[in-house]
Amino acid sequence: TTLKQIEANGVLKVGMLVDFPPFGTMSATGAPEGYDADTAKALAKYLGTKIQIVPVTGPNRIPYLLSGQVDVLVASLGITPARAERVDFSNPYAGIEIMVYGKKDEDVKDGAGLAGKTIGVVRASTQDAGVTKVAPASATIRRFDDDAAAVQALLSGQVPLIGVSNVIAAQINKAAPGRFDEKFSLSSQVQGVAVVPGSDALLAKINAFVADAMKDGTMDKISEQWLGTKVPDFVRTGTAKAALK
Amino acid sequence: MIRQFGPADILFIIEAVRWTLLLSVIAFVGGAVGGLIVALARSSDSIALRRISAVFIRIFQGTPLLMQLFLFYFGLAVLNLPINPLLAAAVALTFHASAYLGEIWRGSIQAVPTGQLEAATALSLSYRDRMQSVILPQAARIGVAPTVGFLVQLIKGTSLTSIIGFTELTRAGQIVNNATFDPFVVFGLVAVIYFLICWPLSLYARRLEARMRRAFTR
Amino acid sequence: MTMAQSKQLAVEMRGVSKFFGAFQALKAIDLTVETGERIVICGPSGSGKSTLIRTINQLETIQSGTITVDGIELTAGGDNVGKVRREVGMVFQQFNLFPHLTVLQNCMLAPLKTGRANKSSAEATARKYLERVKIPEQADKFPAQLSGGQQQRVAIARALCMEPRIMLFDEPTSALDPEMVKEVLDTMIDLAREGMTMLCVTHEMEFARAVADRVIFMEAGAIIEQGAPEEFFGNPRSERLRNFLGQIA
Amino acid sequence: MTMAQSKQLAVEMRGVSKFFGAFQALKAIDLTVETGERIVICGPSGSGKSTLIRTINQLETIQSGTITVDGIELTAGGDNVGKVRREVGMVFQQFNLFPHLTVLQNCMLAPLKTGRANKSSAEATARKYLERVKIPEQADKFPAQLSGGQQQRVAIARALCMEPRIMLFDEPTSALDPEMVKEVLDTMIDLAREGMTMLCVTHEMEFARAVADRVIFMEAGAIIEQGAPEEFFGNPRSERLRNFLGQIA
Amino acid sequence: MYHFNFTPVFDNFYLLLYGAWLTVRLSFVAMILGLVVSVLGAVARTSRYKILRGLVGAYVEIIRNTPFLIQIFFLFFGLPAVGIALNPNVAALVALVINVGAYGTEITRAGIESVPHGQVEAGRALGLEPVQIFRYVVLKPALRNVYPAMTSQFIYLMLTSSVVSTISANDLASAGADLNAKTFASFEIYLVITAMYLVLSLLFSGLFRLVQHTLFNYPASR
Ligand SMILES: Nc1ncnc2c1ncn2[C@@H]1O[C@H](COP(=O)(O)OP(=O)(O)OP(=O)(O)O)[C@@H](O)[C@H]1O
Ligand SMILES: Nc1ncnc2c1ncn2[C@@H]1O[C@H](COP(=O)(O)OP(=O)(O)OP(=O)(O)O)[C@@H](O)[C@H]1O
Ligand SMILES: [Mg+2]
Ligand SMILES: [Mg+2]
Repeated sequence: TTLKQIEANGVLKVGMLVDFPPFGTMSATGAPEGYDADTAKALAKYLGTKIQIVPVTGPNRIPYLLSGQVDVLVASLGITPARAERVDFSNPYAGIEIMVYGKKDEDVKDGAGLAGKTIGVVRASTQDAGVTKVAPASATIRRFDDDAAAVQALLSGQVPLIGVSNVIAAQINKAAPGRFDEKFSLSSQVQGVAVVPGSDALLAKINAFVADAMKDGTMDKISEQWLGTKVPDFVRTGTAKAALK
Repeated sequence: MIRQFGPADILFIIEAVRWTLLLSVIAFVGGAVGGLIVALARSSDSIALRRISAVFIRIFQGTPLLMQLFLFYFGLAVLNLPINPLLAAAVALTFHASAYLGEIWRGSIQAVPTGQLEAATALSLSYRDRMQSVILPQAARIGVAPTVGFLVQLIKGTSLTSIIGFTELTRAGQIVNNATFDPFVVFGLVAVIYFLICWPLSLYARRLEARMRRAFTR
Repeated sequence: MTMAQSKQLAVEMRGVSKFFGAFQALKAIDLTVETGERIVICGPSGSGKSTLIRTINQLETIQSGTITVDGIELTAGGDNVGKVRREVGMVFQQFNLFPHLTVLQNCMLAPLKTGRANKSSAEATARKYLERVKIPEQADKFPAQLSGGQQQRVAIARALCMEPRIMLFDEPTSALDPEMVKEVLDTMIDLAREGMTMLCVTHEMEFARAVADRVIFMEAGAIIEQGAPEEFFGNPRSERLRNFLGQIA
Repeated sequence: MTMAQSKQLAVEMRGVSKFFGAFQALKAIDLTVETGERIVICGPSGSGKSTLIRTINQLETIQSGTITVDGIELTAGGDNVGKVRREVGMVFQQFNLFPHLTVLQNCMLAPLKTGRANKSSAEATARKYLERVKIPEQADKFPAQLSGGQQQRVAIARALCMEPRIMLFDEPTSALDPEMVKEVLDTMIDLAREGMTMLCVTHEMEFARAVADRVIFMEAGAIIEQGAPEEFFGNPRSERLRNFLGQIA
Repeated sequence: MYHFNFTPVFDNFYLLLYGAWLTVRLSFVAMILGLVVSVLGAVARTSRYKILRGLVGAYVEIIRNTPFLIQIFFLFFGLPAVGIALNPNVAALVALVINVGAYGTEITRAGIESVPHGQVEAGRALGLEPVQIFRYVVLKPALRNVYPAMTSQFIYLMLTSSVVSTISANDLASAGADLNAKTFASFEIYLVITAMYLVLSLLFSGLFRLVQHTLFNYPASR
């Protein structure tokens, strides 16, 4: 869908995760909420359209976009070269740090330390890519459908280690204080709004929105509400191009 | 962000039941129409119709519903047909149910003794009248128990529509679980709700079956 | 045989052959039945008796030969099959009543659906024939609530409700307990006496003696011998028929 | 009756009563059968004939009385039931051959599984008895490929393969087409002539006349009359037996 | 307009083939073990002991009236709480066996009940023990009588196994999901996978027909 069509329709269809708190989740009343939701709402307001949030899942969010089910993804989609072959990214609106996290007594300090260990990740996530890159052949990678399953696997003892974002790790620490800690950082990752390749006008408009929102404090407000901190510098100053280097 | 599993979550899960029920109803109604067509085609005199319906059944009974939903949803979009999830789910579930119900009802139609068809033919009833007035009423009696049994399977099958974004019962459970990390309570509740919907139907199917058996061994 | 003559005939079969796969169940059968004639067909199991009468209303299609029923050529296509079926009533060994319909509904179904009668006239006809087979009081029962003999009489009434000109019977009494055979045979004898054209597969030789104009003996898909009952039973020509009559006596 | 005497007896029933719920199917039956004796039991349907012989190998448990078979008291518990069943062969009205086993396998199953014989001796025995019932050539067929008469003869051979001392027959010919009755009766007559102890429920009075030492008439769960065949048929004492004989003649 | 691109699918086809092999292996083992559970379950369900009948009845009803997805979740995430942490592939197998066992129990029970009582009596009269009667007289005809129902349940089992990827077990569907994560050629991948499932179900049908011809190749009694 082109920018013109969106403006003509008066509705922006946004694909969003609803099982990825605090970025995307469902409130107890069933409405989508979270960092992504607020960002998407701000984007729609900027474009002067109404918003329709379509719940997507990690593995199917890109097909949703490419098949035209949604106009854009504000779906915690980390900017990676592999994904950039299929979609175009805006400049980052959020960022997370990806790490290997696990039981306190697991002695792992780097990728090589994963040898012979089992580690859980979310299929098709940035963690998946990151862990797969650093883990030696003797490591077993278990791929789950969503964060909840991966976290559940860690909590229930099915896996001693998982690849997660700092945000999820903080939640686990709250749920089970003292049992787990960070092993090592995989990467910091920035997330962009994704559009169908070639929608240049739309992309330009979104980039303008991101720049504005960073400046006028909109993003800081959202970030403080959901993550408890202002937008970190690596997000604020990052660009899609830089992330894809 | 982890919140305690609370009444609002229970309500959220229970409200999702309406999607489970709505999808089941759509699938069943669509499947009933499609299934009747498939069953009639399967037991018709035309070799072509029998072949086509056999292939249809083979495909839809030979592939996972999960894949069918996925292909219908993304596939129709790929063909540039703008569709919404409800329509896609309705179409996929209808095809799925048509294949199974078609096969169940074909069996029921063929379980009606051939003498009935011959008698109706000898009375010079048309194909339509033979089916409508003689064969189908008897086949319906034979087929009602397995049909109710399949309905249970269909209700459980709607859980797979979560892949195309339906927040029905199972998906609602997953979402709440992601926010509360309390899988036992959440999925326990979900399981209980499915059980409460399906069990009465299963019991009913079994009663019908027993009644049928008695009717035949009299 | 000229056109004018064949109009007088109820059934005319010429060189009728029927195959089930490679097996030939009827071997170039020639048979003519005059209007009003009563024919009994007998023969050993598997000889093709059922197949023969079932070709007359096209419950079995034939592979060669011609069948003409009441002047309508069956094999000529068009709606001839439908026309013939409306002229021909059939009674089966297994009754084949519709179990989900009452006796009255069984009798009314075909007249109503074929547009032969409206509801009230169909009901009147049904009651008339139920009277004729002597079970008017069972009209509202379901078949399963009747004895075998009663069911078979309902089946006869049901066929009569289409007011056919020819009746086919395929061993109508052989699924019945001995004590019920007579009530069905009596009904058939009544019918025969009223002049109905009948083709009847049966081994009830008393029935044959009482009403048949002609008895036909089949074996291995062919008509081996036929004749009036006295001659047929009293003086069987072929060895096979003699053997057969010896067995069933 | 002393212990020594009862050892001579094949079957001894004393005051045997059998209830199905509240319904009494056997009413304090007393019956002794000597070794080598051939007994025919007859009586109207539902009189308890089947129930009677089925108590002998405990297909029906009894509520009171005692049954001693070949000196083994059945009601005494322990493995007596198993022992008795190995001494007693039974032939049913419905043959009850095992459809998934060939004729030979049907005959070998019990000897093999009860540890009575090894494979080769079981096969030899099976072939011997198949020869005896005159169907050695059917050994490798399945039951469904045989006629009713052949199936019943296999059933007899199967029972004989356990080399029983007593044979029970429950209407062995009544599910057969008339032309097959004789072949089965002949087999049974052969067996009787060789001195097998037999209890046979049947209405084949010719068989009774030919081989029975004693004929027993049952009614309503009781033995009403018994005697040697000439006396039993020629001079029935009770009115009921006279009626019964009149009906089945 | 969507651009079809099957190259990534066929470049990585060996991954899908391996996934298909895993699905075959998983389903096949689950069918064998499921059959064992079904027979034992059916025996228990028709036994004299009321408690046993009740327990098996509850098992059957619970499994048949809840989605497989929920069952597998409980097994994988629940059992560790009582100290049994199953490897995902084992958990998937166990879940499938438990699931098909419940349906199979009902099917087998119907089969046992369809064997005429005279068969059992003949066995008894020949001096066979109850276990021998079940094993040598009842079992084979019982299974033959319900063979079509049993095999279509088995096919259904194979199709249901596509759900095990949720607990990170390896099968055809998870191979597809992994490939999807790499290439994002979702539609192409799912199309190919669906076709592969169809082929698998045809293969299994063929296998079942072969088994029928070798195992149940005796003429039906009329
Ligand atoms: N649908 C069929 N398919 C194959 N063979 C058939 C079919 N119907 C009949 N036959 C064969 O055709 C022959 C004649 O059958 P038909 O039923 O006419 O015999 P019948 O004289 O009526 O015997 P019966 O006295 O047993 O009813 C038989 O050998 C039979 O096996
Ligand atoms: N399992 C059962 N439960 C209840 N009643 C039974 C059962 N078996 C037999 N009966 C009843 O016991 C009575 C005697 O039955 P039995 O089968 O011994 O009669 P029979 O003399 O062998 O009759 P037939 O000649 O019909 O075989 C009958 O009234 C029958 O209804
Ligand atoms: Mg016939
Ligand atoms: Mg009896």
